[in-house]
Amino acid sequence: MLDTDFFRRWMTATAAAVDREADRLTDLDAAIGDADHGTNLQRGFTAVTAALGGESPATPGAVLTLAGRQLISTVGGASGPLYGTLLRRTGRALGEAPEVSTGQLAEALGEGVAAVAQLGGAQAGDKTMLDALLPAVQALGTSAEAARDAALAGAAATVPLLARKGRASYLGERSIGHEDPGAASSALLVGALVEAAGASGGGGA
Amino acid sequence: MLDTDFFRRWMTATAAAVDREADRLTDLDAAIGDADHGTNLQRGFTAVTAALGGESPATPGAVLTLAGRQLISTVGGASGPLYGTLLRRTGRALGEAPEVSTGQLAEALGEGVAAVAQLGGAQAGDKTMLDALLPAVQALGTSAEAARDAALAGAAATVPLLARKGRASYLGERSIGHEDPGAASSALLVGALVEAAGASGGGGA
Amino acid sequence: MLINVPETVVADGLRGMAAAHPELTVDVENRLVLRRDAPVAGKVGLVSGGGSGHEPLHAGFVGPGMLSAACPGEIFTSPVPDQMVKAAAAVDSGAGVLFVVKNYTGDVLNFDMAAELAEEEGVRVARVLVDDDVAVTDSTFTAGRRGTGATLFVEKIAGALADEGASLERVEAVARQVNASARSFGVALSAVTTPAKGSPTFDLPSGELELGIGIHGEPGRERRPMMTSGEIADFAVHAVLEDLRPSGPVLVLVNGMGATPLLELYGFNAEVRRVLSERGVPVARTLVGNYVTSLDMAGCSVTVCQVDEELLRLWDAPVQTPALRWGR
Amino acid sequence: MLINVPETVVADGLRGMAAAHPELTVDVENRLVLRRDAPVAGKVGLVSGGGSGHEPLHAGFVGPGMLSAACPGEIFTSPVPDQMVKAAAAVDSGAGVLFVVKNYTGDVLNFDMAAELAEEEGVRVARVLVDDDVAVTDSTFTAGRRGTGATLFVEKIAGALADEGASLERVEAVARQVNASARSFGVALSAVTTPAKGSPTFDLPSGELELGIGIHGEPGRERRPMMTSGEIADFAVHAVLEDLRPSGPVLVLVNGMGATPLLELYGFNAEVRRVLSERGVPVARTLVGNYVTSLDMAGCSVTVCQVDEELLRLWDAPVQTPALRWGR
Ligand SMILES: Nc1ncnc2c1ncn2[C@@H]1O[C@H](COP(=O)(O)OP(=O)(O)O)[C@@H](O)[C@H]1O
Ligand SMILES: Nc1ncnc2c1ncn2[C@@H]1O[C@H](COP(=O)(O)OP(=O)(O)O)[C@@H](O)[C@H]1O
Ligand SMILES: [Mg+2]
Ligand SMILES: [Mg+2]
Ligand SMILES: [Mg+2]
Ligand SMILES: [Mg+2]
Repeated sequence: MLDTDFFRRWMTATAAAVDREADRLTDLDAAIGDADHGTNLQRGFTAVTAALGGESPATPGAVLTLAGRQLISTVGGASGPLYGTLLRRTGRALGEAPEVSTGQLAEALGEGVAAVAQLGGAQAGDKTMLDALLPAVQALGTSAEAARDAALAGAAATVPLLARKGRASYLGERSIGHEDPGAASSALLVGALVEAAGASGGGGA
Repeated sequence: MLDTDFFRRWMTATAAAVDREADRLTDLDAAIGDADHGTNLQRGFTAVTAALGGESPATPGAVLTLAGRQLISTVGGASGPLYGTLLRRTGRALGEAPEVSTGQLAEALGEGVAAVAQLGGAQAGDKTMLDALLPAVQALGTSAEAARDAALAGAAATVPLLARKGRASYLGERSIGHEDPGAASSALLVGALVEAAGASGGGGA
Repeated sequence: MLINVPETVVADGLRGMAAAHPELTVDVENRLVLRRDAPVAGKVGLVSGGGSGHEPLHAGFVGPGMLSAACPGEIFTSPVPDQMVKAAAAVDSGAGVLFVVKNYTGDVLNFDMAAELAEEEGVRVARVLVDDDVAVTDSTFTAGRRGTGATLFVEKIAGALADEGASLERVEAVARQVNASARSFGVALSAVTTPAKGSPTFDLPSGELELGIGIHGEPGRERRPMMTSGEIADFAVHAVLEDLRPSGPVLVLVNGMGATPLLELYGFNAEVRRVLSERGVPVARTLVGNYVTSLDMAGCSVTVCQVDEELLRLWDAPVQTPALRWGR
Repeated sequence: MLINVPETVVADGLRGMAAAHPELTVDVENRLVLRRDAPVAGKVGLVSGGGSGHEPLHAGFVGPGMLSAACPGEIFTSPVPDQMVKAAAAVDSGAGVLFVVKNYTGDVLNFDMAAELAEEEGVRVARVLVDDDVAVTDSTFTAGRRGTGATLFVEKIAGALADEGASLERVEAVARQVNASARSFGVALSAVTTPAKGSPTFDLPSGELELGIGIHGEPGRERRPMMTSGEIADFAVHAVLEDLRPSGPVLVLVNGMGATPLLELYGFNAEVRRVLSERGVPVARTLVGNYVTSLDMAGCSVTVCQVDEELLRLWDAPVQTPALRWGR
């Protein structure tokens, strides 16, 4: 079972991964967007880490809704509301339970991802974060590792796509040949699940 | 003796030399000024050539005063009034004579150069056009070739000088190590005397 | 770059605005720029905002006759809902608030969230989307046309109507009308360097240009060898007129992207005017300058807005902001 | 560059000004920009001019409350006497004309020739030299200090007094007072590319800056590794205050050289204000923007001008020009 501390670790590991990869995310965004995705998420997850340090949310759900609120209040851009909604909706779906199973997380994350799809109006194949998140949710039924690999594969698979949502869509054909920055950061978020599980010494989420 | 046509050829040869060397003059001005000396003189001598084509000044003096007026009306910058004054004063000093001797030209040019010194307040060694013009006037007593060589030597000798007049003076020590663009263009003007003499088939001015 | 560190660029800019403009209320902490006299009794509040780096848009358009408040985000990043909610609360006199939103996914999502929250707090909110950039195909397969130069026309004209005491519905309607009557096209002669990235967002050799750029340093639709000012005017105005066929007089904005000399913009305006008159479009008013910028990008955009008598009257109405000022 | 060919840049710009500003008389052939209502009966005429490439200076400052006429030269090249003589004749109502001349050899020589010619034609001409740039040592061994940002203060304040109907002597005196009370210092973060040359006038690697530059693309006195906005403000304001020790309130111009984003200029203004307040200098008014530019140069300058009540009143007086507009 995944306890509150696991979810804190998930967020901290995501923040660390975003810090590490911020320049790469920004460079990806420079190619088909506006060169701010890395700094956007860095600002957001720094705020998440600070909030988790200051407040002590008591449940997995509370950790994620707090994190989601922080992202909405500090990121801005397209990714702020989208990632904020992802975490808030996932957190809300987890309810008040003090511990949740991997299956419950997979289901809740599915609701979160559906909310992202609804808010942004994007579908699979539109070259957005959904292209990493949707396969990750499917694979999370198996394991965190499988989810991570699915997210990475999904992100890599955005390279040949023509963007239909977000800034990259302005480029038309010129959006082809670049990885979507949001898909790349989603792979970091999902990959952090593995690190969070590893850090507890346990055998995966 | 130098007739009216000689003075027309002098101006045309100067215009051709300025056209040929415009980029070099502008580059010299870029280093210690504002990168316009070549285009300034090109504009001016194009107007001089056009005016000489349109009007038919009857005397050597009239050719130079017409040319000087054109420079004043079309060049602007520091070099417009200075070169304009040089030619107008030289022309005025030549009076109404239909032909003049080399000696008379040397004397008249001396008056023109003195007027430039008075107008601009510069002295020999201040790193201006005077550093080419003053030695040229001296040497013109000997021959046009000697004047050209003196002007070229004078221009080259401005390289190590610290500028005390014009824009280059703003640079202080950083003006050292560059040839003064106005001295370089004065060497072209004086050198054109040799061409004007050569073009008539005669043996020098 | 003339900055301290990338992280404080927006806050530093707001501190500098506060110092220069005592006639405005600048809330550096909450990232708000407000009319000093807000809320004005009975007046609809006009709130806009978006990523920073487009100055004077939007903060430079706050004041009598134009915006009630602006919410600056990080560089090229939509502001967050908290800012807009605070702005709405600060400027609402009870007559309601119009959000002027440039059509970018980020701006739309954040302003929508803010609208929901503000309405929960009892503020009546309407929203107008600005989407004037004809370089983007407006279809369900894109995020839709971008909001660029027309924003200035929308904010000026809706602001004038709001200052006359018109209802939220009427202010919203005129804002929509202006947006529907306006189209833009932009060209870049150089890429943008954002403080955070520190190097150009794309690589544009000096002998080439990008056609159909936005205002966020994104590349355009097409790259071409350098064109003359006249050729660019032909291309841009024709692109605009393909989408907008004005039957009457128009407002023209010849806008610099930030690093193009004003002298060149005026020269470009001469060419824009030539093309418009070749096409038989009469120009009622022209504005030339750097108004909707993209940091240090060299380039320009043209916005054409068809106006009727009422819109022209509202355009001419007095305005007192840092960047646009006339009448009284 | 957004141009047709280098040869027509100035003429194209004037055609574009004519199209955008029907409230001005733009004489493209003679290169003059005039107040439409000139000559104004009983009013002293104010004529300025200089090389182009510094826009909005000077043509953007023509209008009620400021200049009567501007004479634009070629890029970075003083205009010719013919222009100034025509301008003087066009704006003289019999009350005389003041030439506002930036202290550059070319401007001085051409305006002096023009003054002589205009006086021969019966126009009473006075002249004020603007020489505010502290980066240049003012000695008989240089051309003297350059005229830069203070030109805006001189033109605005003398223009306001002229509009009140003051005599040529009084307008000249106030112009001299403003110049004597003002000092500037400028910094370049990039070199200039002129249309004629087509490449940067000097080579400035992106991690370095030039201190003490003028407005004609000439290099400065000193090159240094890049400094922060705060460090530049310290350096520039201290340089200014070394030469000017204001005992009372000052006007501040935080001026962009053309390609520096307005956001960065505002951030720089915050630092300038900090330094001034550390030095105990109270700021009465601040203007931030691209006013005295150098084509596409990135960088900025600071001008500080000490004012008494009368100068402040004249600064605040209404002005209606393309680039400066307030009051009525
Ligand atoms: N409508 C959308 N639905 C889902 N994801 C989207 C949508 N629009 C943009 N995104 C994601 O957001 C990412 C860009 O985020 P970011 O750069 O932070 O915001 P912005 O585009 O506002 O600068 C894109 O790479 C894409 O994955
Ligand atoms: N006071 C002066 N006396 C003599 N020559 C001068 C003086 N000032 C400038 N010059 C000459 O003018 C040249 C510059 O001319 P130009 O570049 O056309 O004008 P500007 O300096 O106005 O751009 C200098 O190289 C110098 O030779
Ligand atoms: Mg982005
Ligand atoms: Mg020069
Ligand atoms: Mg963004
Ligand atoms: Mg010059």
